[in-house]
Amino acid sequence: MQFGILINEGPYNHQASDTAYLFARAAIEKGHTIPRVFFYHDGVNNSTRMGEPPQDDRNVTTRWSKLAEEHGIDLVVCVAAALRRGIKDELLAPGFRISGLGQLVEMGIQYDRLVTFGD
Amino acid sequence: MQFGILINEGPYNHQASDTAYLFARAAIEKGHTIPRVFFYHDGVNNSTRMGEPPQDDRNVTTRWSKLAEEHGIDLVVCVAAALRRGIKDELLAPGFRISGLGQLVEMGIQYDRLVTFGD
Amino acid sequence: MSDMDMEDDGSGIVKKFMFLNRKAPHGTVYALEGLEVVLITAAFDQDVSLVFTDDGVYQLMKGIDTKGIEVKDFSKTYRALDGYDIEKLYVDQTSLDARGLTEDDLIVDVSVLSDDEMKNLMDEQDVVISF
Amino acid sequence: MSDMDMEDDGSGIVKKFMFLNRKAPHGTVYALEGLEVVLITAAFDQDVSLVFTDDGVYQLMKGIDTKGIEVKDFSKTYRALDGYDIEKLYVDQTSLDARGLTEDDLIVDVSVLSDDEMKNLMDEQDVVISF
Amino acid sequence: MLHIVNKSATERSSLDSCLRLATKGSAVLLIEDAVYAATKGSSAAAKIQAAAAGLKIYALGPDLAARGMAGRVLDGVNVVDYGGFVELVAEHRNCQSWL
Amino acid sequence: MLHIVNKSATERSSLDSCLRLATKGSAVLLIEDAVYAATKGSSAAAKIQAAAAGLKIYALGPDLAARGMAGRVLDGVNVVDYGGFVELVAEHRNCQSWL
Repeated sequence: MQFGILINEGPYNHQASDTAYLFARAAIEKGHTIPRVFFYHDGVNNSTRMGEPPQDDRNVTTRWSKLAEEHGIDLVVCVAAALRRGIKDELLAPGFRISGLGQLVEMGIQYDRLVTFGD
Repeated sequence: MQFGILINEGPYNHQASDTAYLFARAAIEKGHTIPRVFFYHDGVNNSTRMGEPPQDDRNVTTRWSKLAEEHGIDLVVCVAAALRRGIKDELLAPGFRISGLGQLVEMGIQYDRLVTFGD
Repeated sequence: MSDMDMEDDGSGIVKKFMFLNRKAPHGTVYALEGLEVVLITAAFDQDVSLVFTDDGVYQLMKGIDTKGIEVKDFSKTYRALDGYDIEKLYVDQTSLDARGLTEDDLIVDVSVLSDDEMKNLMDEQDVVISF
Repeated sequence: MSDMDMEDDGSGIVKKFMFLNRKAPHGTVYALEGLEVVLITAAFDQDVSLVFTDDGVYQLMKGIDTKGIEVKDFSKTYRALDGYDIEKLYVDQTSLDARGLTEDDLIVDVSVLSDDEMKNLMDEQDVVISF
Repeated sequence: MLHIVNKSATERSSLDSCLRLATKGSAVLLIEDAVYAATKGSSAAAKIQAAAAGLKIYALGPDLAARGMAGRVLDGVNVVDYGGFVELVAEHRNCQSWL
Repeated sequence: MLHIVNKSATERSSLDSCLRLATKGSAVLLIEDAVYAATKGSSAAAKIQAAAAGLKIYALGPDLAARGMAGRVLDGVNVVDYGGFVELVAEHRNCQSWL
């Protein structure tokens, strides 16, 4: 099956992005595909490559970049939410791109399931 | 009186920073001083100069910078929270600086009141 | 990168999308930013239902005046939804009752649903996006 | 920029600081990041009270194992608080009761307070920081 | 002591916690989404009115207006503006935000 | 339909809303801070047990373990891992997150 994932909260402050990541990894392990993850509201803050969490903690952004590279996941950051919050192209970690909400709607139309993670 | 302000949430997603700003402005109008505002947790996201909210909306960061310049307010961003979330010196709007949590404790010790705004 | 230009994903599929608004306006951004995806979904010619439940019903209050908190008043957008072919607006009676509100307090015409009607509406959706 | 070097703000003032933990661990970052300011405040030789109420009492559960959610287990930090001269740990009975918990379920020794004792403790503080 | 509550009482339990632990004679200021609790017909109205016997209850006017609730405030609730919020903080020796 | 709840039932009202509007026979998955509701002695336990008569209740094991709650799960609640979460999403035609 094709699963779309929508993430509405930033990294660290809420568990949403962690749960979404572990869900995505488990879905791939079971043979499903995650063609795209969409980052909306404060979720856009997952995309900055500037984050440096403590050495003994996970790096939420790096983890998404790596999973995306290994499994061809399109990581899309909402342009309107990103502009408001200061997420720009030059700050993006590998695998992330900024685009419109149409990309989210397409996920709902084309994929078998859409699962939302947030606060 | 000297009031300290602690902001624990980022701009736009929560009203916390807006309320804190309007409180600070009212305090100054009444003759009190706000020597320092401390940004903690997702509150560090208030400090980026990269944000571009829609023309018909307020710019939360610019508003803090302006108030700080006019009234000599020290805008301090928690270093540990900022590192985790990718807020770096080169991204800071005018008037913001990154420093340690000791700056927050000092506010509690030295000022007459400490008011927290968050989620 | 204008969303409005991409009105068709080429598939011709029409799905039932429900947007479930459960948060009060202004305290958090969900009501405001959520409206954006509702408008885009309608532009994709999908079957859109906009539902207000729990504190979400507060989004539709008449007489909102945001000058004092210096944020944008987006409540007028709800009245413009017709123009985007978004006509299915629902509110649940239980949420209105718990807040001492009636349909007359709301800025737009809505269908008021019982809990059972809400359940049925939700179950028949293909995609539910909730804030 | 190490906080620990700045143990004295030079004023010699000692104030009563209460940190009020009301959130469960892991779902949000407040429990983890909040611990940092508690440690720094003690390093400034202030009179620190650490209070757990509502879902905050869940922070002190024994038997926490975070491997499955791949985040840091910081619950051992509570046991190290002694070493930072943080000895005033309080939990309220009402919050324990509502969650079916007793002192035996907690990872550290705490004083269990009634609502009236909580009220008095809160009122006598100079600074209350809440998460 | 001044207690500050900013969350909707129909969504979160923070108002209940505040009312449980506020000493008689304290002030409680409702701001942001918490102002709904101070309005007629809200399911929290009864709690607020019962609490008003022992506590001074305030609500932030600009937040009420921004939510279309300016004309629905319960009797016994004092409406203040941001200047009044500042005065409440100044008048009380300490304050506590129930986030 | 699969209903997903991620907030503590002692802090927020989202579990109540979910249980009010979930059709008989639906599945409810508790994740993140919502897993506390599935534990013995919690004030939400009675609600969950009453709901289990008409709904299938699941709780995410890794979230229970991370909260020291692995040994306290209510009878009638099915514990799943992330793989089980994926299967629940796949098995149900649609899903709804009560944020």
